[in-house]
Amino acid sequence: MINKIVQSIAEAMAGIQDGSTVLIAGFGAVGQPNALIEGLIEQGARDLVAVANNAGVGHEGLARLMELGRVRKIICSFPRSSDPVVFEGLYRAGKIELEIVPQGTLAERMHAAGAGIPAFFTATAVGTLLAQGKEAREFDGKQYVMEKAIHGDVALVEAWEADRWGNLTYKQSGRNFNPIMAMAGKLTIVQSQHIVELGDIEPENVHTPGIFVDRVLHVPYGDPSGF
Amino acid sequence: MINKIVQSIAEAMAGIQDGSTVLIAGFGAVGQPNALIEGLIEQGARDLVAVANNAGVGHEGLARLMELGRVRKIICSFPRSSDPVVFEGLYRAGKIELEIVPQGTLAERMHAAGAGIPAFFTATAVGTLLAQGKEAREFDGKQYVMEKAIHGDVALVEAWEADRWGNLTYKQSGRNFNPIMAMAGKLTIVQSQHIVELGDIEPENVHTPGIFVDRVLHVPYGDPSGF
Amino acid sequence: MADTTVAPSKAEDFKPLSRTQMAARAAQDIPEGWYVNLGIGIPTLISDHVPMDREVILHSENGILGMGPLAPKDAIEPWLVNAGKQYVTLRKGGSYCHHADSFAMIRGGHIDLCVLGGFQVAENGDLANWATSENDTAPAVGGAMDLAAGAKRLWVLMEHTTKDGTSKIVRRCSYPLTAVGATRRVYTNLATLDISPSGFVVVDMAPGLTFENLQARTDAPLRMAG
Amino acid sequence: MADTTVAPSKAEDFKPLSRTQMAARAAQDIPEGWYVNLGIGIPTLISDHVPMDREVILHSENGILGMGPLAPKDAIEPWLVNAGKQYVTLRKGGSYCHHADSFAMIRGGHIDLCVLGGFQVAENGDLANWATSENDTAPAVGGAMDLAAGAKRLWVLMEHTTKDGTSKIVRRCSYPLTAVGATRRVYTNLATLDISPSGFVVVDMAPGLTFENLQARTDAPLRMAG
Repeated sequence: MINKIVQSIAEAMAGIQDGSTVLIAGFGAVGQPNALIEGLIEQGARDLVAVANNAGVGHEGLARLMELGRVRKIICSFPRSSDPVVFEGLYRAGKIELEIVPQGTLAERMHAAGAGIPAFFTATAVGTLLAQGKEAREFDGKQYVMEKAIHGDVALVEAWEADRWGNLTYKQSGRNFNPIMAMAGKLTIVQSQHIVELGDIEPENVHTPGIFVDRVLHVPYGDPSGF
Repeated sequence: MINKIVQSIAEAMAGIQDGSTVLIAGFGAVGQPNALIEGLIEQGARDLVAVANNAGVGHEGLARLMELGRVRKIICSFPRSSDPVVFEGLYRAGKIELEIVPQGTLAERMHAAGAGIPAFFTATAVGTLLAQGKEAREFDGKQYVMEKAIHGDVALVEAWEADRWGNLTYKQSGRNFNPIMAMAGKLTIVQSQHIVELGDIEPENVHTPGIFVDRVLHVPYGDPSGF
Repeated sequence: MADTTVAPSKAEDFKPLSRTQMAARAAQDIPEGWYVNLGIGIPTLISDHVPMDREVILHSENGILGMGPLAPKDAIEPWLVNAGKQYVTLRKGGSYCHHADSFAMIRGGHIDLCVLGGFQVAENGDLANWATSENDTAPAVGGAMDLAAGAKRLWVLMEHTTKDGTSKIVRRCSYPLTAVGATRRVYTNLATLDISPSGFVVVDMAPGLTFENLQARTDAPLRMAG
Repeated sequence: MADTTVAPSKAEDFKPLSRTQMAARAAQDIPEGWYVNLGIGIPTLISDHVPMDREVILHSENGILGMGPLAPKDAIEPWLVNAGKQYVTLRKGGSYCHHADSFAMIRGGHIDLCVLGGFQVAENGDLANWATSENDTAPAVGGAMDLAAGAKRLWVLMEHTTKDGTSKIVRRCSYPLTAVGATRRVYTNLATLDISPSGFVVVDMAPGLTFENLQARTDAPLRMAG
């Protein structure tokens, strides 16, 4: 019997190597796998490349991971936040690398990785600083730049429901980066508010099919703002 | 009030120009918009490029459209069928152009069009006849070919449920090419088994959001095998 | 770079539009049926000025189509935020999708209109709205470049000048660009300006403002419509 | 092109596997938990030989994950067909998706195993299974090239020879290729062959068949495992 449900945070995070690229889902606090980020802090892997939309808030979660010197580089679209103190300090001190990627390009680079597409062209960022050093090309009279896939060694995902095959649903705008990071991660680890029986999720309405999921941990944590 | 629901097949098909590229969804008979194909036969546009997975069966639907000399070129993955007599006759007589595209590449070329990506790389077909004349390129030591987006002037789609904003659901494997052709069509026309009230489809479970849909015709036609 | 500081006119016999008035002015021009993404800041206010019976479908790049007004404090849905991370609501007929699908709507040209804030708009349609220097520490781009390059139309909603009176309507942007030649129209607190192949065209002005006064506050040359 | 016709052995003291036996043989090697796409034809039969309590998740490229057995005649779901357009069922835990997502599973390397039929397999792993000549009238490729290039592992399940005795296990494919160097293992009615960097390795043979007899029926050179 296939059973992707694990019983502890240690089991969920086991085996993450130093030097890994870790995809961290969520848009602000919504859809962010807080328990797994805490688990990663606990687990100890270092020299990480973190891929996330934001670069952490306050001194918790991703910000804490950075503060501990565990993140070598961050790839994100929006390093600013209401309280980006940790990131800004490290960045000014030259202790963290930053790759700024337009949000849609960031999403598509991971979607491409999940879909086996090593590179694609987009009009986003043409003629801007963020296109510098990238191959430019014209199709049908319009300019584009080439963007490459971002693969994750690990993806950390937050779901609303999960079953033992790893089928997932997401709640409202909590979906955001979760399904595409799940696709792009070699090892996709999920924290889910609810564990349901196989078949409880309508086959037409599975948001992430289990093929993209390796481990599921039950974390009924309330709501994002209450964490 | 936005209302994409039209009252007649003539209204649904109005304005399709000669020379259009028409995306026709379905995988075999399942998810195939039969009433709209009939409508296109009636409507009269000529010199069409048809994009579909198959090249028609017997003397009906797409096969009929070809038999009437209305299709200049077909782009498909699988021109064979249980009864491909019309296509094969035209093809041997040099009266129709054929572009064979691997099925996944066909799907992704339309998905790319819908997503504003003019070209992408794939390992599919590398080293085969179907890669001839295509740009080849290596990424991380592996070979790929470049494939270009396929845009539709018109997309013909079959849905299970539709509302007045054009939100759609599909039934079981009837989904197939429908959502991606809906994305890739400049004018996306839908025939739907059921018309539902706005809000009846769960917001988390809309399969094709109305932004990709222009017109919806109610066609409660039973099942694909019974057509 | 040209000195874009403009001297205030002697006889200021007009009242610049408030932020609310600017949003209301832009809202007038959005017809029913458009799919619209409103950027963070003043553009977000536009939605308050589209009457509910004129169905305009709001898109938020974090995966919402058919977004409704801000959530009342007593009915917050914790998983439902807009791109500015405010709690919002969903209209009947709205739906959710993931980030790649959401940006496919943008990049694929399915969004009829995007309205962004701006630092500078140039007469060739260039927009700068994400960084004020090439050496900015950690500039944050978010979805601005995707929206500016991908939407069918780009409008910019911003003050006409900076606080010190420097024109934000310029011949050429001095700040790093968000997108090249993308802007179609600018709504400021002083005027509505179309961008034509030959530069800025004044559509309307704040009540009481003369063309000369407007030009005096503007780096780029203007001409009247018609 | 080399003459690949092989003479039948004089003393045929063995029985080639039936199609059912071939499918059963391949099924033995599929462990629980794999995501598997079974091509049209003999490969489809494999699913009958995976016991239901060994959970193997079948993928069909027309957007089904967790496909079950063929539908009984009295319980056909008209919208539920497999890639061969047969009416099938869905297992509990199964799901549907669109064609681009379905091929993302394939192209992205998420499918652990694909089993295809073949016309020829070469000792370098090349597979030819879609056209028998460069001048084929309208050859039909379907999803074969995507599956062969994209799945984590490609196995081929086919007769060892054509009806006239020509070996389909070849030094180099003479037919147009489906994929280059992709095949890992071949199950035929005569043997199971692994493809190693140095060519075909015999894993097992039909009962009673000798290595010499097998080699006599095979264009490509073989060696025994171990």
